[in-house]
Amino acid sequence: MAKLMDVKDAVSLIKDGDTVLAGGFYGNGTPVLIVDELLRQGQKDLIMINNDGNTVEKGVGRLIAAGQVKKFICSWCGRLPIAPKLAEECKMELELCPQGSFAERIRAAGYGLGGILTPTGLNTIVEEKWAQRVELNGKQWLYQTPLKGNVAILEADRADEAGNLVFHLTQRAFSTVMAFAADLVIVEVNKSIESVGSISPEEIHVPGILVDVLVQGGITYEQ
Amino acid sequence: MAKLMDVKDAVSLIKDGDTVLAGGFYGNGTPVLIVDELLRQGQKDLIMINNDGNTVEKGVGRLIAAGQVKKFICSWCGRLPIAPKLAEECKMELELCPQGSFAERIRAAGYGLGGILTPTGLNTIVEEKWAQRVELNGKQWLYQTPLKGNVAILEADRADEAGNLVFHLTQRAFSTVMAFAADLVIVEVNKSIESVGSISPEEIHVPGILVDVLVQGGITYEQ
Amino acid sequence: MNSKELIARRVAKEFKNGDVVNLGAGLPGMVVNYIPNDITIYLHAENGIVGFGSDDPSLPRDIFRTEAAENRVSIIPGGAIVDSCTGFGIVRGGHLTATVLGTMQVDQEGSIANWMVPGGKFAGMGGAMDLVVGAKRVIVATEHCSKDGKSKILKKCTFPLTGYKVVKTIVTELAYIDVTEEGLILKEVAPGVTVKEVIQKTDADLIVSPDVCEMKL
Amino acid sequence: MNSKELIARRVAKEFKNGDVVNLGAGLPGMVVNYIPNDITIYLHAENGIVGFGSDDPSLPRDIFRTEAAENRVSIIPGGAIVDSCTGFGIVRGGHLTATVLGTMQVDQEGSIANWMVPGGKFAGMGGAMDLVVGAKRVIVATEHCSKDGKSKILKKCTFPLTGYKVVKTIVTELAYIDVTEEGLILKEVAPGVTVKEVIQKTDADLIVSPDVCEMKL
Repeated sequence: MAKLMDVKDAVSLIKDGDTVLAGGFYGNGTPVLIVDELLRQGQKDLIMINNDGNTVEKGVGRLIAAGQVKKFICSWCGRLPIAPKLAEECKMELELCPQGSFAERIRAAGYGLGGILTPTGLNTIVEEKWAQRVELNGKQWLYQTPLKGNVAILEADRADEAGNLVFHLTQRAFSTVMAFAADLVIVEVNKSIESVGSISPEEIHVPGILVDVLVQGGITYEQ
Repeated sequence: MAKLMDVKDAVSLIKDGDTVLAGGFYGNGTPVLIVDELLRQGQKDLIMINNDGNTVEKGVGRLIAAGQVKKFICSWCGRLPIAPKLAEECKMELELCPQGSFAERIRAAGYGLGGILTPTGLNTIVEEKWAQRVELNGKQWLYQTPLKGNVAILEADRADEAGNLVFHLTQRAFSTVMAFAADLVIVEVNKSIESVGSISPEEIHVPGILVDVLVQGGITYEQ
Repeated sequence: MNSKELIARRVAKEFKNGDVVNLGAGLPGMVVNYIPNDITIYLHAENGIVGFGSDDPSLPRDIFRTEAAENRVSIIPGGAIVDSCTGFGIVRGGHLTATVLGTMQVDQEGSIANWMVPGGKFAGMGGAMDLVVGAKRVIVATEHCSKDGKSKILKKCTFPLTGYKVVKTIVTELAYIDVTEEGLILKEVAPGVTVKEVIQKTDADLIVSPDVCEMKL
Repeated sequence: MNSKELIARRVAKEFKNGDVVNLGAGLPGMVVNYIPNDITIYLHAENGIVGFGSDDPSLPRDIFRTEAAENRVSIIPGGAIVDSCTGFGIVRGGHLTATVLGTMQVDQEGSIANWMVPGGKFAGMGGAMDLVVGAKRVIVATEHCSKDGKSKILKKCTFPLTGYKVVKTIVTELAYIDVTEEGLILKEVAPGVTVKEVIQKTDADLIVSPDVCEMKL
């Protein structure tokens, strides 16, 4: 059951050193008010798990630029040259994961599975640095561990007071599985939060039982 | 892209010895006209993969009672005493799989993963008979192989001519992942099949690119 | 109050508002009748409903609005529909507050055997093996002894296991017992039942809690 | 016709109605411009659209209706939205007819290196490694040589791999080449290009098909 909170109080639940799953593809779907507030409160040594970080101006890249991130796990950071630069200077650890494996590893954490077995990344740097080759069922696979967070910060289009979430188009992306994979799930909701029961059970993308905190957001997607 | 076919022609694509993923929980969601036609055409030596088979009067149990099934993979068959009986008499092979693992194994096949790693079934008959214990990431898991079909037979509530599917309430169950896990996906659609584009892209449970054949059904759920 | 009602009443007291619970068929299913009205628990059904309630006869009959024993139900406000992968992701992922199961045997290590008698019918485990490894808390709700009077609470299960070292609590018409690393702790006895009687009727070793008290119902 | 247009036109001829295709950024993305109007292909975007088309300026701008390079697009009739797990399930599960990728290097074993230069920027593989192992067919669409005139088609890739033995077809402004167990088969040469010229400009060993012909565009 979700609790409706002020963004300040919600973000104060995030602590230095936390592992944070952040929704969003190119920063679209990364909760704006929550990231604003993280910058303001200045939590340090975060491990950020986000697909791409986007740029230093939008998305998780803002937190990286502000020096709040100890380690960044992503599939790509081509718009965020500061990330490889910080990694080279040993000021931040940078771990790369193929995008499909990235999504599945988060799901594995949230769905109580022991990790993933994938053909992706065999004979590449992924095998050398971040995965283990195993032979099962007569074939070679890369085993990768689950990616779990203490906290997930997500953005949704609609929510009801029970925490049920509906995303808008590609806002879904990684957020459906991230909601399962963190102990504390904080969601910024852009439309006005609705009363319990106002969302049809069939429309719901993430059941409310997975959501801990709702924050009323209000950004518009027409940009 | 889906092809609209007569049930007779659709079912004639299923051959003796095929491995068939059949949707449905207690036979609800198992396509009625397709099973009728399988009984009529009499395909033999099928390997049926279905959660429970339901009874000899409804669901996959009908095909088992008719002797058309060589092997039955399910999580439970408490309503179908003929299944363990045939297994005892060595007239049919019966393989059991915990229900959550059953769903994930089908998904693994459809999503191109090497199988599943789960805590479910450790130290039980599942480990003894149908799975392999592995140690990864410092923990013990059961490894189970993907469950793939030649054919999937599913029931949907709505579909458009591009094959996009929408299920009604618990009709979803295993069908969302079964649509990914077979070479040939045949779907019986209960409401009138709609023109392409009439279903909102956000409502779709299974993208049409996964569906091969649509059959116009018409059973009612109010039973 | 008969044995089953007593057990169901006692188990119902374990839940608080917002809990997500899977109730097995039979006795465990009776628990829902004793949840106070001011508490909402989300009942989880293996076929994909998260948050079901009692049947609403004013709704049209619908074969897809049934729970995992195919009883017709309603979906409560705030309830959701998921597919089987996600339904069991909720279970294994630790998002289920508790599962309540009946059993044939349970032992002092917390192992449970509730799906198959050796040489008996071979009907499958359904979702039980996922539930017992996945739920945050596994509560066994069972009559203390089988119909032939033998203790269901054993030193070691003899039937094929559903899960190994998974049970946290055992509630019977005689006792409330916690499963711990040290063994079984007898915490409560039912009204009119003595500690001695529980010990006599239990095959497993019991550690009597210094705070043992009468079960409140 | 410039080189890129020629390559895009030739690749476009590989597709038929109903195909599901992921086009990489840059040159591969140009392929869509040459798909005949009577054919519908479902373009797959890593951020979760299955079936996108060109931007429809009459629709409101929407940051969530963009493809994987953040260009605004439309969703075609019959298109669907999926989450990232399912989007890549489509890829790895063999449901993608083809992926078309540019590259820095490709070799005669079919290995491809298109994400990182040793010592260069370390920006990540994004979805490329999933695409090359998952798509039924990996088509490399690239200019034959790099800007400094060196063959991109090598005996063995020297840059970090994106995928090992995954490429099926290579299309350049000079040639159409199939990757087989036996090696690279030169099947077509571009108009005005000779087989000899292709061989000269290619570091890898080429087997000239007995049926080698001029590329039709």
